[in-house]
Amino acid sequence: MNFAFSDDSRLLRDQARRFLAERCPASLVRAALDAAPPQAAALWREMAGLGWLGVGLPEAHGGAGLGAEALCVLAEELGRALAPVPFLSGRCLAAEAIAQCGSPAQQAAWLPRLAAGEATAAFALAEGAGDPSPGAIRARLRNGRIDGTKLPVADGMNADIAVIAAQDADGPVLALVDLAGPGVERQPMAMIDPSLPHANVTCRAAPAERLPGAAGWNAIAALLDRAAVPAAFAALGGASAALEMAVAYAKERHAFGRAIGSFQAIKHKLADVYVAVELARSNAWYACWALERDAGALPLAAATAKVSADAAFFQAAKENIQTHGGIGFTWDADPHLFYRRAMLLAHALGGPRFWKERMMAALETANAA
Amino acid sequence: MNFAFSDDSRLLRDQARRFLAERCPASLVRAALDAAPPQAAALWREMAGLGWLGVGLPEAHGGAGLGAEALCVLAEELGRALAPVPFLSGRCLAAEAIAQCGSPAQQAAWLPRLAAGEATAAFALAEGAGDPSPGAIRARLRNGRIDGTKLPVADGMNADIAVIAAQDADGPVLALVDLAGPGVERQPMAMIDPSLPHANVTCRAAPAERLPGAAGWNAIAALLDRAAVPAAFAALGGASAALEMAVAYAKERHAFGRAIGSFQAIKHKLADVYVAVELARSNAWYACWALERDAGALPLAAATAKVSADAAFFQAAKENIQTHGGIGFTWDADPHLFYRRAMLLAHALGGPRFWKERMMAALETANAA
Amino acid sequence: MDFDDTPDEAAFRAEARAFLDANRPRKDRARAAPRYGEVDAAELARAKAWQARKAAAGFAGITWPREWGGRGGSPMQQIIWNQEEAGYDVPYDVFLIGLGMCIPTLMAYAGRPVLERYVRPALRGEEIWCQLFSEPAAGSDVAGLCTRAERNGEDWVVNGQKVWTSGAHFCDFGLLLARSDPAVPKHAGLTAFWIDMKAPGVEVRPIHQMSGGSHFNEVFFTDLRLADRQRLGAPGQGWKVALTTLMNERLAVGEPRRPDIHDLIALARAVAIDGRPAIADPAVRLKIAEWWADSAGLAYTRFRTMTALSRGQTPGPENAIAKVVNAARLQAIAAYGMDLLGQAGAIADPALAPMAGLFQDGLLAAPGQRIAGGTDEILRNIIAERVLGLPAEPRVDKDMPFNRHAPAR
Amino acid sequence: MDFDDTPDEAAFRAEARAFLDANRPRKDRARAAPRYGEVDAAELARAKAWQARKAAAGFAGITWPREWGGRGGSPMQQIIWNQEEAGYDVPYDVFLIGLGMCIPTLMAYAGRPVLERYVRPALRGEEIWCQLFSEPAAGSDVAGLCTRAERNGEDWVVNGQKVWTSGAHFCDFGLLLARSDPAVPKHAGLTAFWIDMKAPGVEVRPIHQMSGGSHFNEVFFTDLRLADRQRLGAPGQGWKVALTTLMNERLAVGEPRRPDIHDLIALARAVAIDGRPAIADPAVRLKIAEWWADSAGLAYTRFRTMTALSRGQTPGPENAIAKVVNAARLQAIAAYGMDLLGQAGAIADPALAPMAGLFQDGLLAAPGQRIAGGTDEILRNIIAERVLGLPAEPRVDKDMPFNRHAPAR
Repeated sequence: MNFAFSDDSRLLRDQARRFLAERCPASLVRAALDAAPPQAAALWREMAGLGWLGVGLPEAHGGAGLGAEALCVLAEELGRALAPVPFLSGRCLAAEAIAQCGSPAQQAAWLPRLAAGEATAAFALAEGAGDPSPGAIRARLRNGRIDGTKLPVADGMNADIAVIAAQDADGPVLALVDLAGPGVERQPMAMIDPSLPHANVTCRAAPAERLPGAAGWNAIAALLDRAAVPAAFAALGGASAALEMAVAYAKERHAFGRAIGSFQAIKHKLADVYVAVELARSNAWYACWALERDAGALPLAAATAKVSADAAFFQAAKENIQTHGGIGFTWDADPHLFYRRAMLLAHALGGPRFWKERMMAALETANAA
Repeated sequence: MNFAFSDDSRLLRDQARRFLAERCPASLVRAALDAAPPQAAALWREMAGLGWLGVGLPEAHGGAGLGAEALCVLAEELGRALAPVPFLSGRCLAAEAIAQCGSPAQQAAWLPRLAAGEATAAFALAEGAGDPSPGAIRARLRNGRIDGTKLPVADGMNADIAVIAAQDADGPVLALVDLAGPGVERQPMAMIDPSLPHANVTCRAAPAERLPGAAGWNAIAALLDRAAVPAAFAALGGASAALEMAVAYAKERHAFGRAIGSFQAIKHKLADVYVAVELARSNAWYACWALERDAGALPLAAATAKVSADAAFFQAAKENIQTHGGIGFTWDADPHLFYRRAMLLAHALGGPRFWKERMMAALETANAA
Repeated sequence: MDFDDTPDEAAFRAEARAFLDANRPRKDRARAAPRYGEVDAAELARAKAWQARKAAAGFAGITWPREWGGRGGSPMQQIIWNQEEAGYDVPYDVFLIGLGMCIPTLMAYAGRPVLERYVRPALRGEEIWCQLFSEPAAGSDVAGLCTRAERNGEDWVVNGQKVWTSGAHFCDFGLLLARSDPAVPKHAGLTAFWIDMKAPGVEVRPIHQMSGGSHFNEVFFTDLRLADRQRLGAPGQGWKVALTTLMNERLAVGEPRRPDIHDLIALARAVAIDGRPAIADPAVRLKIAEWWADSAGLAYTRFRTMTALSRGQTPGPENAIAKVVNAARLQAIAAYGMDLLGQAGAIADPALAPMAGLFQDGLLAAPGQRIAGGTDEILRNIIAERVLGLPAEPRVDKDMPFNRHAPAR
Repeated sequence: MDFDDTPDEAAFRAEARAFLDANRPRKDRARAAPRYGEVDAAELARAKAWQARKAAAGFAGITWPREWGGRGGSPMQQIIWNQEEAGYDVPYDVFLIGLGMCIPTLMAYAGRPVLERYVRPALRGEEIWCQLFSEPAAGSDVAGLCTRAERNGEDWVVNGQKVWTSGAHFCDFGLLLARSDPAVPKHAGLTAFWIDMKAPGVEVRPIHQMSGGSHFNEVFFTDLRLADRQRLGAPGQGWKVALTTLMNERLAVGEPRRPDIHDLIALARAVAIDGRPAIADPAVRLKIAEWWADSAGLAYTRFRTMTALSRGQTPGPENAIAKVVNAARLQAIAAYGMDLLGQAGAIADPALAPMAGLFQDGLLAAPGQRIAGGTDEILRNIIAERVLGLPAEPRVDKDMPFNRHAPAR
């Protein structure tokens, strides 16, 4: 048994952390709250240059030949840096959908360009309030054209194509739509974390091309499970960074003649955050292993990791603000960046209730109890 | 508006507290853990002598001519003292059932004796696991005889009669059964709080006499609502006493050169208990008012008070043990007496889930939202 | 116990309601939510106009003496007014701190000429007051403040910086706490003043909050000159004056911020889970039930406070209870409401998010509620020490001359 | 990452399993629950017999040197053994403290003759050791202990009282921490010894716990004479010795006490709500899901620890995490299980309560779990200070001579 990341993964982590400390400081995230800054686009291109966008994709299609560990390491570091780039939606949902369910032609057409950062893809499942379910998909695919409204769609304003969930005669399917093409209308929309822009995308007889491998709800659910693992790592990275920020401030800030971190109210609060983060880390690691090695264990492991990491991120983010006191509540301080991202991530693939129910369903299926 | 107890009620409270401090010390409660001590029976007789058992019952039948405020004050003080007497089951459920639903003859036959402490009555609703509901009553009343097993039945070993819930042809009803009569078998059973003894009561064609006013589930549910109010006060009293005990110990016990109550870990824990107790107190007061004045408001008020007080009592009791540290975990220290009583009370009329659901149903009915 | 009005109370309530009916529309919960944000010029004008109208009709300063423009009424009348006004759509209350905390402090410490000049205009909403206590290095530890007030002949000269000053950008006057003697222990070297916020040497800079608005400000003092008659209490007695102000803060018991439990119930009725209203889901019901129990408990605790007030008792720690419960619950309810929205939970667009983004706004406002006006931690200290009588922590800073403290960071 | 055994590990696992299969029945969760109570004479005899058999087969002290009767194996082998043994019905482990904490401390501080005499009998289960640190006035604050050890010629004489000594009533030897010099600061005046629990001057009185059993004891010393060769470490170095012992405590990472999440799932399958299994109720599912996430997180955290151990790293604060999470969750799960039983929740009769009263037993045991071996509060301090590096609280007692402290109460 060996429950630790490989040496290669640790090297990748060090490299990513150094790179992002330089190219993705908090000031860039803050700038992205107002409008996508050019540095964010530059960061995305550099990530492509480093091969990060092809991690886990087939080498034949521009992939980097690395596996789940590398994908998770990158997700965690991007989450820690709150990078304002569509890694989760573009790489872990849209490109993954094409890689898992696309035809050879679709893969050949899109994966190399996506891996190279020459195009980006969005993933459009949600249609407003409600958690993912077959019945929540009301968009329709008929005669190669999609009708329906999708929101929120991460990166929807900027992306070139979208993988869109719709109903055809047989049930839920996924289809590729050219977002710049006819019959597509997009509107930017305000999210709780504006640093990752989202759109409201309406299709009116927009030409669409099915992903042949994505027939039925189970294929879509399987994609959500796969994406939940890097999503959990992104939350874990954010949670770790928020905790570190709180600890550093608690050591430095003085009140009543002492560092505030010497008061048990702060000390025990942060100990509780640490416990939550470490449990989330262990769950995330296990899910990474399941993603790499054991498809049977994946649904339960992915849901457990997602629930655990989202809860830890929210706890770490809110107690980071609280530890900072008044300054933590200002726009110009960094703590709210984590708080916003925590809430965005917690709803990106369905909300907490969805993943807890998915965990229970998997637990009963796995007869793990 | 005047949201406070009357002067009469405050006098009664002072009197009750003094009386119980003398006649019901913790040593009596502790003795009752092993077997019902003679002092507990003496206490019950003295309570009868003080008119406490007739509080809220009609004066024509030996009642004391006092109302809901007095009943609640006594319940709170008995709860605070953890008195090992069947006030909740005997007065607030069984005698109340006879007073609310009995025929004039039944009332005349039993209420004066119950109020005088010459007889005691048990209330038998539960039949093992599960919360109160019409379907959970499987005992049957046919041709004036009851068949079925009831457990746990508070005071079931000692009581003279029992008000037993059973199904007749029309649905759930309540009936009086002579526990010393034919066809009744009783076995003592271990409860988490042995200081209030319970029994497993089996009826095999035991002669039974219907309470004519208790036809249908709603009558039984209304009795539970009425009893929930003094039950909430009993829990409130216990919670207050447990908090006071924890605060006193935290001031006295020293570690690391300081009173442990000066550490924020203890201080904030007890502040949280205080908040829970005060919210419970306010909810209990409102339920007392509803019991006295406004039957329409009672279901929501009673459920809210019960949920709030049971939760506060459990929190106060467990953190009282924690504040005491090792000594708090010993049999010979008093904190576990509160912890046991908290759990007993929280399940006596249906568990926490039952009362939360009852609260929601009342909330929707009241359209209070 | 009696929840009915006495005949006098009923008469006052009818009078209040008639005035409100004639002057304001009823509040509509279903309409756009109150946004946590700044008070713009139009809202400020509306607030001033409404205050003037209330004052003219005798509904401002209900318990204040008639001598100062008040009604000379009872605490119960004030409570009844608050209950009634809460049902109407009224402007944001920009006078709460001035009338609730600053003017009462003035009444306790200022001379008659000052009161003659300032009390009535404040009551009529013509002049607004703010409170200048907190500093960057003195938040929870207010007595650790550094702003200096130095004697200069008959005057005082003030230099330093305040922060978290609610409404300073639209305020006319303020209550200032400054350090007049750094050579004595921290609580002993403070002096209180009232100041003109428009005087030279006062600069107000709004703070951009994470929730979007700029309700709070930084206030900088550069050689601000104060006449000695602007002093409140003796030199070195400033901490005592500040405690008077902060005690009055407790009287201003507010309604819980929204989204509250009623909003959550409304949301749970509006959104669906598996094709049924969310409120039919047992897990949702359990959550609502638990929050309902706390919300009801707080509401009835307020009745207990009102009863005590109406009997002339000073209010106890109830406000600490309310704030510590409300702020944490606001955060939890807001997050849970977003959870009920599933994939749309993170949408903050008021045109797209249910109830005009009330839950998302509340989530962003909640961290401030847990901090402003006493953090969760300070409030628990207050309950533990002042109510339960638990001993204070050993203090390393309390008796040491302030200028020998390690620099606060 | 790899959860598969290496060929060597697989071979060891097969060997362990073969031995276990030949000697013990498999554990059956559905059968009567382990009761939190005392170890009676029969259970003690079974425990000793099982330990002797393990030692004879080379499965006791797997990582200990062969020289002392161990296997000389790897930490991973110890882990594999623990995993496998957990699947079988084995007696209560009365040797945990002796072999996990006391003997390792002896190995670090005692001379060869002592080790020659005591290590092997302990490993074979013939002699059991206990740890004598806590005192009535020194629980969380262990270094505040008062038991005196005074020089008397070549010997030491011990007077005082210990408390919370696990298993003292069946132990043969013990590790004692006593105050040898009250005139120096508290941590500097302690000395450690090993003692014979059957010696004159040692009296053991079981403590009746609220959970019913008597696993803990008071131990009284009246003029207990110790030879100087029973001293461990130099006089005044006792705190350092104690830290060695307590650090070894962390290695003894235990399974969560029952009822655990699996028991709750079993209960939720067995009982009904509205005619359906409770596990189908969304509110129940939500609770289980949240506890599952924590339980799984702890289980995988243990894998991280095992991996670190197998690489020769010293264990970190993982045990503090496990204990603080497990104890609170035990209490919550036990209470929730009782909630699922409705009106029958308070029945403690093992013949009537589901799963033989496991949930009710757990509820009564949980308060002890939150206290024994480090309270919730002490564990959070450890995490905050030793892991996160937050500063310690100011200590009024640390540098003052012990005999000038205010008397501990």
